[in-house]
Amino acid sequence: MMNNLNIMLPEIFLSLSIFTILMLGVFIKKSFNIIFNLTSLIIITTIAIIINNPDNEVKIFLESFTRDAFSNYFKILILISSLFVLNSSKNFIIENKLDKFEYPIIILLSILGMFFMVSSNDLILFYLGLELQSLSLYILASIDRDNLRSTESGIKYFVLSALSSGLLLYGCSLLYGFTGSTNFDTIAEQLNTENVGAVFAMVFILVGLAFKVSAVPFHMWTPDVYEGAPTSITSYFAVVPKVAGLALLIKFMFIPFSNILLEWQTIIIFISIASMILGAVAAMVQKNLKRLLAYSSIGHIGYALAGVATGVISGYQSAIIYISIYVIMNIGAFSCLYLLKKDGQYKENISDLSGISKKHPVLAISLLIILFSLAGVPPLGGFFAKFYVFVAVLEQQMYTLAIIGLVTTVMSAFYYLKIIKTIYFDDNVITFDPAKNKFAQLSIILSCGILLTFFLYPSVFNNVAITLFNS
Amino acid sequence: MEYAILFLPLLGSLIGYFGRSLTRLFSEITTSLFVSISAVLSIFVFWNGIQNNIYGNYLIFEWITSGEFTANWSINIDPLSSVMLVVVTFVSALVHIYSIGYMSHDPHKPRFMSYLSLFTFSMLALVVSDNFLQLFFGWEGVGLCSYLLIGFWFKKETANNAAIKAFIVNRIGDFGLAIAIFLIFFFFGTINFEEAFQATSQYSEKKLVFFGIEVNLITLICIFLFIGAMGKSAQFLLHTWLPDAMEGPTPVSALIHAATMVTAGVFLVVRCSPIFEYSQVALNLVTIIGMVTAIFAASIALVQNDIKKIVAYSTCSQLGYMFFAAGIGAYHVAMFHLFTHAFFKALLFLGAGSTIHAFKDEQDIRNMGGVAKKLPYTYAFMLIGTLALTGFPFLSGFYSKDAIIEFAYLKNSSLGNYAATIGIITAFLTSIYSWRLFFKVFHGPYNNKVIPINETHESPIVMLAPLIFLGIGAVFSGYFFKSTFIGHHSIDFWQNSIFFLNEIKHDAIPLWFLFTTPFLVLISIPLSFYMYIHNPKILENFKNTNLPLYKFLLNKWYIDELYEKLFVNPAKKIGSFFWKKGDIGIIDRFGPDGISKLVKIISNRTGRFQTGFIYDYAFVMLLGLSILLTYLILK
Amino acid sequence: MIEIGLGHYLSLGAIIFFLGVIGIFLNRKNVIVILMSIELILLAVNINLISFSIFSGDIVGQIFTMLILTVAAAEAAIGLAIIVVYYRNRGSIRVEDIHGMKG
Amino acid sequence: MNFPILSTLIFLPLLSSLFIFLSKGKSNNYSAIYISLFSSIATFLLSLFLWYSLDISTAEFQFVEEKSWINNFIKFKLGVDGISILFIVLTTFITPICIISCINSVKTRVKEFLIAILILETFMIGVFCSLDLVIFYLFFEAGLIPMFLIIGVWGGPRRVYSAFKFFLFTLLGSVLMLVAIIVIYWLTGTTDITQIYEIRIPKEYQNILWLAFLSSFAVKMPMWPVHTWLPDAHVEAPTAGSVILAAILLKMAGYGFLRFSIPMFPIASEFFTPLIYTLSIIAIIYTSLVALMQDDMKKLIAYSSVAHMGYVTLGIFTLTKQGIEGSIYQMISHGLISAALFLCVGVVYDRLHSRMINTYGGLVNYLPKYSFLFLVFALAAIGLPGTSGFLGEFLVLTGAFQKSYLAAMLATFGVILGAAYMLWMTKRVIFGVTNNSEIKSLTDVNKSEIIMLASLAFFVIFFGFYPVPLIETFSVSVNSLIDNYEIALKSN
Amino acid sequence: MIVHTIFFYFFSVIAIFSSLMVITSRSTINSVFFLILDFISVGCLFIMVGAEFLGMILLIVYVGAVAVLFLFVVMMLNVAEQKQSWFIGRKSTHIPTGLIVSVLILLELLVVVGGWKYKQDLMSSSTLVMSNISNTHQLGLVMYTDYILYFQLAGVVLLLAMIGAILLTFRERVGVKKQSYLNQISRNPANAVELKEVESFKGVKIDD
Repeated sequence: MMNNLNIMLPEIFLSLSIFTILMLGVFIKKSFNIIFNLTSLIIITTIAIIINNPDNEVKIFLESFTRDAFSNYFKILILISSLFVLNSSKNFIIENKLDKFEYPIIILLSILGMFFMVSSNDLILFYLGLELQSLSLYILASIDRDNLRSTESGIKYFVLSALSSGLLLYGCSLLYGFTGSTNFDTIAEQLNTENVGAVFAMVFILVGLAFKVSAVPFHMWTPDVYEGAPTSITSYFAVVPKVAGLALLIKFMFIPFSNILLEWQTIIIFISIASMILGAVAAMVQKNLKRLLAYSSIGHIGYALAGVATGVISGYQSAIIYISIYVIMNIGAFSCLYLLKKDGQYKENISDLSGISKKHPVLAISLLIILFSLAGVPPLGGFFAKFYVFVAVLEQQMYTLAIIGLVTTVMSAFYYLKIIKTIYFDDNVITFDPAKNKFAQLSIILSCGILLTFFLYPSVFNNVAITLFNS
Repeated sequence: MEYAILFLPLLGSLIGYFGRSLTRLFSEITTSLFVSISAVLSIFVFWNGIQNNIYGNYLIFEWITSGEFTANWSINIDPLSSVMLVVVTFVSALVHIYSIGYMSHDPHKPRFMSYLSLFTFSMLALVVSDNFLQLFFGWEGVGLCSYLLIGFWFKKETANNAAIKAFIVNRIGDFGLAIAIFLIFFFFGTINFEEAFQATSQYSEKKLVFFGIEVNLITLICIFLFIGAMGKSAQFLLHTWLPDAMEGPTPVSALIHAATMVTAGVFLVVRCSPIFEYSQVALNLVTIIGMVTAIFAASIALVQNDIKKIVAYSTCSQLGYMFFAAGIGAYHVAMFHLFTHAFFKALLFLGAGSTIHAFKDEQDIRNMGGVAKKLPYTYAFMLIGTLALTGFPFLSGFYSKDAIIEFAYLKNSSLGNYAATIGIITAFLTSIYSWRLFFKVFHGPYNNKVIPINETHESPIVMLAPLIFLGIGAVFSGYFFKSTFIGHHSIDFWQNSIFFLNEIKHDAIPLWFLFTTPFLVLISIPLSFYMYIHNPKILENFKNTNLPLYKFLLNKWYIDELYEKLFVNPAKKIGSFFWKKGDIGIIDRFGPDGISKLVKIISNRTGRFQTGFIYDYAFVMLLGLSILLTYLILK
Repeated sequence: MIEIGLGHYLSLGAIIFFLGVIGIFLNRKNVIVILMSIELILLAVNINLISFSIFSGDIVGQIFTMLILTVAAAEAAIGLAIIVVYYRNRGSIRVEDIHGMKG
Repeated sequence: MNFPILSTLIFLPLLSSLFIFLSKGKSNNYSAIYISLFSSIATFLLSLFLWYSLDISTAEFQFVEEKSWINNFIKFKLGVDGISILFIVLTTFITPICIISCINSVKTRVKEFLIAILILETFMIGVFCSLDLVIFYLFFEAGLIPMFLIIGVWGGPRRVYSAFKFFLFTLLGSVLMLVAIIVIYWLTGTTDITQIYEIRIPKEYQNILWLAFLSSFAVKMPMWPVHTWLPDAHVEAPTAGSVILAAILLKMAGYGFLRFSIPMFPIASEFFTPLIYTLSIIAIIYTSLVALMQDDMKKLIAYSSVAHMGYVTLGIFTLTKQGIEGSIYQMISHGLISAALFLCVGVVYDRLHSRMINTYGGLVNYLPKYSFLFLVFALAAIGLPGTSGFLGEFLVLTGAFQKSYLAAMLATFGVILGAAYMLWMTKRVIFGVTNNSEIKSLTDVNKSEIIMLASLAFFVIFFGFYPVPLIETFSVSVNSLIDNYEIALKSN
Repeated sequence: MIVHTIFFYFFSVIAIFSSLMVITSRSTINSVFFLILDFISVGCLFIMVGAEFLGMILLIVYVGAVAVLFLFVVMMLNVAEQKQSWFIGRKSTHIPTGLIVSVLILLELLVVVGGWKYKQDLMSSSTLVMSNISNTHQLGLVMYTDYILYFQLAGVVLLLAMIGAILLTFRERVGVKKQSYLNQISRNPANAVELKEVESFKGVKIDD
C-alpha cells in the first residue's frame, strides 16, 4: 500500500500542501506573501519528489492512474514553467492588487488538475483533472474582479470552455458506450475503424482538446482572454495549460486512438494548418502585445500539432520538444511584459515599445532574441523547435504540411519583425520606470541564454524526448 | 630593351600622375622623356629587325590559366609589331613634346601627360601581344585612354558625351572581338596567335550552325574580328564616335584618333591575316566596308566646317583605304599606308592644333583665313601634310595610296575594279576637301571677328619641333620604305607575320592607270583654289540648289540621328519601362508588395471575424465540429 | 418503437444535447441561459452514460455520471459567480453587451 | 593539425563582439572601434594563415572539424577547400574595411553597429566553412538578423520597408531549402555533404530538390525576377551594410550553387541549365537597362550587382572550367569592386547626405583623389581589362560560349550596357559642371577613407594583372567538381 | 413492457419540450423552471431505467440546489424580465446558418447512434435485469473503494468551486459596523466608563 501511495506521492504532497496553505491563508491576515513563498517552495519540493520518483511505468487505481516517464516529464515542465511564471509576475500581482492569498492556491489546484490530466489513463480521471484545471482557470481569468475586461474574459472563457468540455464529455460518453470501458488501454483495444460511433466520439474529444490548446477553429476565446486577463494570468494561460493540453493530446493519440490513426490524422492536419495560417495572418494587425502573443501562441500550437499529426513517435517527440522550447520562449516574452512599466502603469501596446532600444538596451536585445526565436530564425532555439517538427513531418512525406508550415513561418516573421521594428527603428523614445522585478529579469536572462546557446547542444530536449516513449 | 619599350611609358604615366604634386614640369619631363627613350629604343628594335633579323618572344609572366585557356603577358617582337612599335612610340613621343606647349595653360597638364603615356603603354601592349587576350587588354586599354582623353575637359558636356560615345561604340566593336576570341578558343582550343593560326588551316572547311544559319567557321571568326576592327578603326556604321572624339585636346586627336589607336583595327586584320586568308567572304566584306567608309567619310568631309572634324573624317576615309587594301589581300600595302598615314595625319592634326592655338581655340574654318603670313611654319607644315595626304607625287601618301589602288586593280576581279574606282574617286574627293581646308584657313580674307589678326601668333618651338620630325616623315617615309614594305622582296621583311595564301602579283600596270590618280590630285589644287577662294559663289549656288544633299552631307548622313532613334532612345525607354513597369509595376506589385497587401487585407478580415460576441465564437466552434464530423461521415 | 432500447435513450440524449448546443449560440438574452444550456448538455451526457451503464450492466457509467453531477454543480457555482462579478462591473449580462474585446 | 582553426576563425568575431557588448561606457566609441578593428584584422590574418597553409594541390576538404551535434545524426562539420577559402578571406578582408568605414559614416549607436557587423562576420565565415547542410542553413539564415538590424536601425528614410522586404524575401526563399535539406536527410540518411556527394540522390527527387535550393539561392543571389529586394536594401542600408551585402552576402548563393546544387544534383543541374541561362540573361540585360535609368547612385550600383551576379550564375552553370573559374573569380572581384563602389558612395553621402546623382557633378575639381579612385572602380565594374572585373567576366563568357552561342552573345552584349550605365553615372557624378554650390566646400577623402579605398583599388588592379594566386587556389577543386559532375552524368 | 414504453415517451417528450422551453422562453425565470422540469423528467427516466440513486440525486442536487441557485442569481441580478430577442438585433443573420449547422450535427449524431449495432451482451429494455443488490448499494460498494480517487478528486473540485465563488463574489464591506461578542463580553466598568471634569461654559469633547 505504501508503494502505491509512493507512486502518486507528488499528487498527494501537492494536495496536502494545498490544504495546509489554504488553512494558513485563512487564518493569517495579509498572508499573500507567505502563501506565495510557500507555493514556490511547494513547487520546488514537488519537482524534487518527481525527480526522485522512478520513471518506470506503473498503473494504479484500476489502471486509471499512470506514472511513467512521459507524465513525469510533463509534470516537471508544468511545475518549472509555473514557478517561473508565478515568480516573475509577483510584482505585477502586488502592484495590481491581485495579492489575494487564494491566487497561488488556485494556481496550485490547477497544477494538481494538470497532474491528473497527464497521468490519467482513464476517461473519468482525465475528465476530473481537466475540470479541476478548467475551473481554476475560469476563476483566474476573472480574478481581477473589479476590472471589466478581466471579468469579460472570465465569462468568455467560462462559456466557451464549458461548451467545449460539454462536447468533450459527450464524446467521452459515446466512447464509453461504444467501447464499453473508460480505460484507455481497453478503449485502444476496442477501437477500430468499423466502430463508427467511437470514431465520432474521437472527434468530440479532439474538439475538446483542441480547445484547451487553442487550436483553430476552437481558438476563438484565446485573443480575448489573453487580452482581458491580467498579464500574470495571461502568461500562465499561455504557458502551462498549453503544455498539459498538448501532453493530453499526444497521450490520446498515442494510446486510445492509436488504431484509428488515419481518421484523426487528417483532422489534426487540418487543425494544424488552420492554426498555423490563422496564427500568422491574424496577428499582423494587432496592436496589443498580449493579443498578438495570443495569435502567436495559436500559430505555435499549429506547429506542435504538425508534429503530432505525423502519428509516429518521432513526431510526438518533436511536438514535445517544440512545446518545451515554446515554454522557454513564452516565459521570456511575458517576463518582458512585466518590465514595461511606465508611471506605475503596465503597458501592453506595441506602440509603447517604441524606441526602447535606446534607453533599455538589455531589455531590447532580450526581446529581440526572444522574438527572432519565436519567428524561428536560426541559430536561436525557436529554429530548432521548428526544425525537429519538420524533420518528423517530412519523414512521413507530408510535404504540403511542411511547406505550408514554413510559409506561415515567413508570414509570422512579419509581425515579430514589426515589434522589433518598433523597438529598434522607431525614433520616438519611450522610457520605462527602472525595473525592480529581479525575478522577471532573471527569467528573461535565462530564457535568452537558453535560446542563444541552444545551438551548442541542440539535442538536449531530444535526448529526453526519446526516453519518454520507451515504455 | 623590349621590356623598357613597353614599361617605360607605364612608368612614366605612374610617376607623372602621382608625382604631379612635386612640380608641374616634373611630370611633363618624365613622361616625355620616358616615351622618347622608348621611341628611340623601338627604332633600334626596328632596325635590328630589318638588318639583323632579330625577333623574338619575351615572356613577362603568366597571366591566366584556366584549363585550356591560358594567356601570358609577353612581348612578341616580329616585323609587324616592330613597325607598329615605331609608329606608336615615335608619334607618341612627338605628341608628348607637342603637348607640353599646347597644353601649357591647362591646370591638369600632368594628368594629361600621364594619360598620354598610359595610352602609349596600352597601345604597345596591344601590338606586342602574342595572344588574343593581351591584345584585348590593349584593345580596351586604348579605348579607356581614349575615353579619358576625349573627356579630358570634363567640364564640357559635349566632351563627356563624346567620351562615353567613343567608349561605348568601341565596346560594340570589342563585343565582336570578344565573340571572335570565344570562337577561336572554342574551336582551336587556344588563344595564342601562333597556335591559333596553325590550327586555322585544319578548320578551313568547317561549317557550323549559328543561329540557324550554316556558316563557315573561319568566315564567322573573321566577321567578328572585323566587327572589332570596325569599332576601333571607325569604319562605316561604327564610325560615329570618331568625329565627336575631336572634343578632346588636339594632341589626343593626333595621337589616338589619327596615328595609332584607330589603326589598331587595321593592325588586327593584318595580324589575323592567316585567318582572313581562308575566308574570301570575309575579305570581300572587309573590302566593301572599307570602300564604303572611304567614300562616305570623304563625302562628309567635303562640307564640314570644323577643322578637326574635317581631318577626322579624312582619317576615317584613309582607314577605309587601309581596310580595302587588306580586303583585297594586300596586307603589306595596308601596313604601309598605315605607316605613312601616321606621319602625315599626325602632322595635319598637330598643324591644325597649332592653328587652333593661334586662333585661341577657334575651330571653325569659316572664322579663319588669310593667316599664311602670320603663321609661316604652321603654314608650311600644313602644306606638307596636305600634299602628303592628297597623294602628291613623291610624297609619302603618293606611294602608299597609289599602291593600294594599283593592287586593287591588279586583283583583277570585279570587286577589285570597283575598289580601284572608288579609290580613285575618293582620292579626288580627298584632295578637294584637303585643299578646301587649307585654303580656307590660310588664304582668302581674314574672317574672325573675335580675335584681331594681330593677335594670332605662331606656336612656340616646343610645338613646332615635333612638326618638323613629322614633316620629314611625311615627306620621306614613303620613298624610303617603299621597297622594304611593299617592294618585290617585301616578303623577306614581313616573314611570317603576314600570311598570303596566294602569291602577290607584281605585274605591270597600264600606264594610263598609273597616271590617273596623280593627275586628278594635281588638277584638284587649282580647282579647289578657284572654287573656295577665287569664286566661292559657284559653290554657294550649287549648295543652294542642292540643299537636301548638302544637308545630308553636313549632318553626316543622319547616322547619328538614326542611332539615337534606333538604339539610344529605345534603350532608355526600355530601361525606364523595365524599371517602372517591370520592377515596380509587376514584380513588386504582384510580388512582395502585392502579397503583403493581400495578407494585410486578409488579416484585417480575420480580425473582423473575431467579433467579440460569445455566440459567434461558439458558432465557429460548432462549425468546426460539424465540418470535422461531416468529413468523417463522407469519408 | 414499442421496444424501448438503448437507441431511444441515446436519441433522447442527442436531442437534448442538440438543444443545449443551440441554446448557447442562438441565445441573445443573457448569460444565465447559456449556463442553463450547458446544464442541458451535461444532462444529455448523463442520459447517455446512464443508459450505456444500465444497458451494458457496467457500473462505471453511473460513477461517471455522479462525478459529472458534482462537477456540473461546481461549474454552475463558479459560472454564476463570474456572472455576478461581471454584472457588478457592467450592469448587464445581456449576451450582446459582452463584446468589450475583439479583433 | 588538431587545433580547431576554423572554429576559432568563426567564433573569434563573436567573442570580440561579446567583449564589446560587455565593455562599459557609451561615450567611449573609439575603444569599441579599436577592439573590433583589432579582432577583425586578427581574423583576417588568421584566414590568411589558413590560406597559406591550405594544400591547394588536392580537392579534399581540409582542416576538417567534426563534432556530434544533433543526436549524432547531424554533425557539426567544418572544413575548407580551394573554393571556400577565398570567400573566407574575402569576408575577413571586407569586414575590417567596413569597420573603418564606420568611423565616418556611423554616428549613432556605434557600439551596437560594430557588434552587429562582427556577429554577421561570424555567420558569413560559418556559411563558407560548413560541410553540413544544416549547419550551412543555420549560418545562412542567421545572417539575416544582424543585416536586418543594420538596415533597419542605421538605414535611410525607407529603411523599414527595405529591411522587411529583405528579411521576408530571403526567409521565404530559404525555407524551401530547409524542406529540401530535411528531405535529403531522409533520402540519404545524412546531411554531411561529403557523404551526400558519394551517395547519389535518386533521380526522381533531384529536380524538385534542386528547385527548392534554387528558390533560396535565387533570392539571395539575386536572380531575376526575385531581385527587387536588393535595390531597396542597398539604397537604405548604411554604407557598411551595403558593402557587406554586396560583397559577401550575395556570394553565399553563388557559393551555394557550387557547393550544393551542382555536386548534389548533377542531373537536375543539367536539366535546368536552360532555365538558369534564361534567367541570367534576363538579369544581365534587364537590370542593365534598368540601371541605365537610375538617378540614385546606390540603386544603380545595386542593379549593376544584379547584372554581375547574372554572369556568375551563367558561368557556374556552363559547367566548364572557364565558366566556373570565371564565376568564382567574378564573385571575388565583384566583392571587391562593389564594396568599393558602395564605399565611394558612402564617402560623398557622409558629406552631402544625398545619393542622388544630380546632386553631384564635377567632383573631380574638388575631390581629385576621390574621383580618381571612383573612376578606377567604375572602370573595374565595367570589366576593363587590367582590373579584376575583366577576367571573371571574360572567363565566364568564354565558358558560356562553349555551351550556348545565344546566351554568350547576349551576355556579351550586356557588357556594352554595363559600360553605358557606369560611365554615364561617372560622367554625371565625377565630371561635368558643378551645379551644387555645397560641393565646393567638400573636403577630399581623409586618411581612413584612403586606406579603405586604396587597399581595395590595389587588389582590384593587382588581381587584374596577376590572378594566378586566386586561380591556382581553386583550380584543383574546380577540376574535381567538374569531373565528379561528369562522372555523375555519365553513370546515369 | 408497454408501461416502460409509455413512460419513456411521456418523460422524453416532457424533457425535450422543457429543454426547448429553457432556451426559448421569454423570461429567464421561466427558463429556470423549465430546467427544473427537465431535470425532474430525466430523473424519472433514470429511476425508471433502474438507476434510482442517480435519479434521486438529480432531483435532490439539481432541483434542490443548482436550479435554486440559478433562480437566486436571476432574481438577484434583476434580469428576470429581460426579453429574448431571437432574430432581431444585430448580426442575427447567421442564425439560419447556425440552425442548419446544428441540425446537421444532430442528424449525424442520430445516424451514428441509430445505426449502431448493439453488442451481443447488451440488454434491451425488456431484458433489463435488476440485480439483487440495489443500485445504490452497488454504487456504494465501488464508490469508496475502487473509485476512491475520483471521489476525493471530486471533493477537491468542490473545494475549488467554493474557494472560487468566495474569492470572486465575497467582498469585505467597509463602513458596516459589526458586532463583536468578545468585546461585548470583556467590557468592564474600568475601561468602559470615564469620568471627566467639565469646565463650565466649555462643554465636553467626547471621542468616538
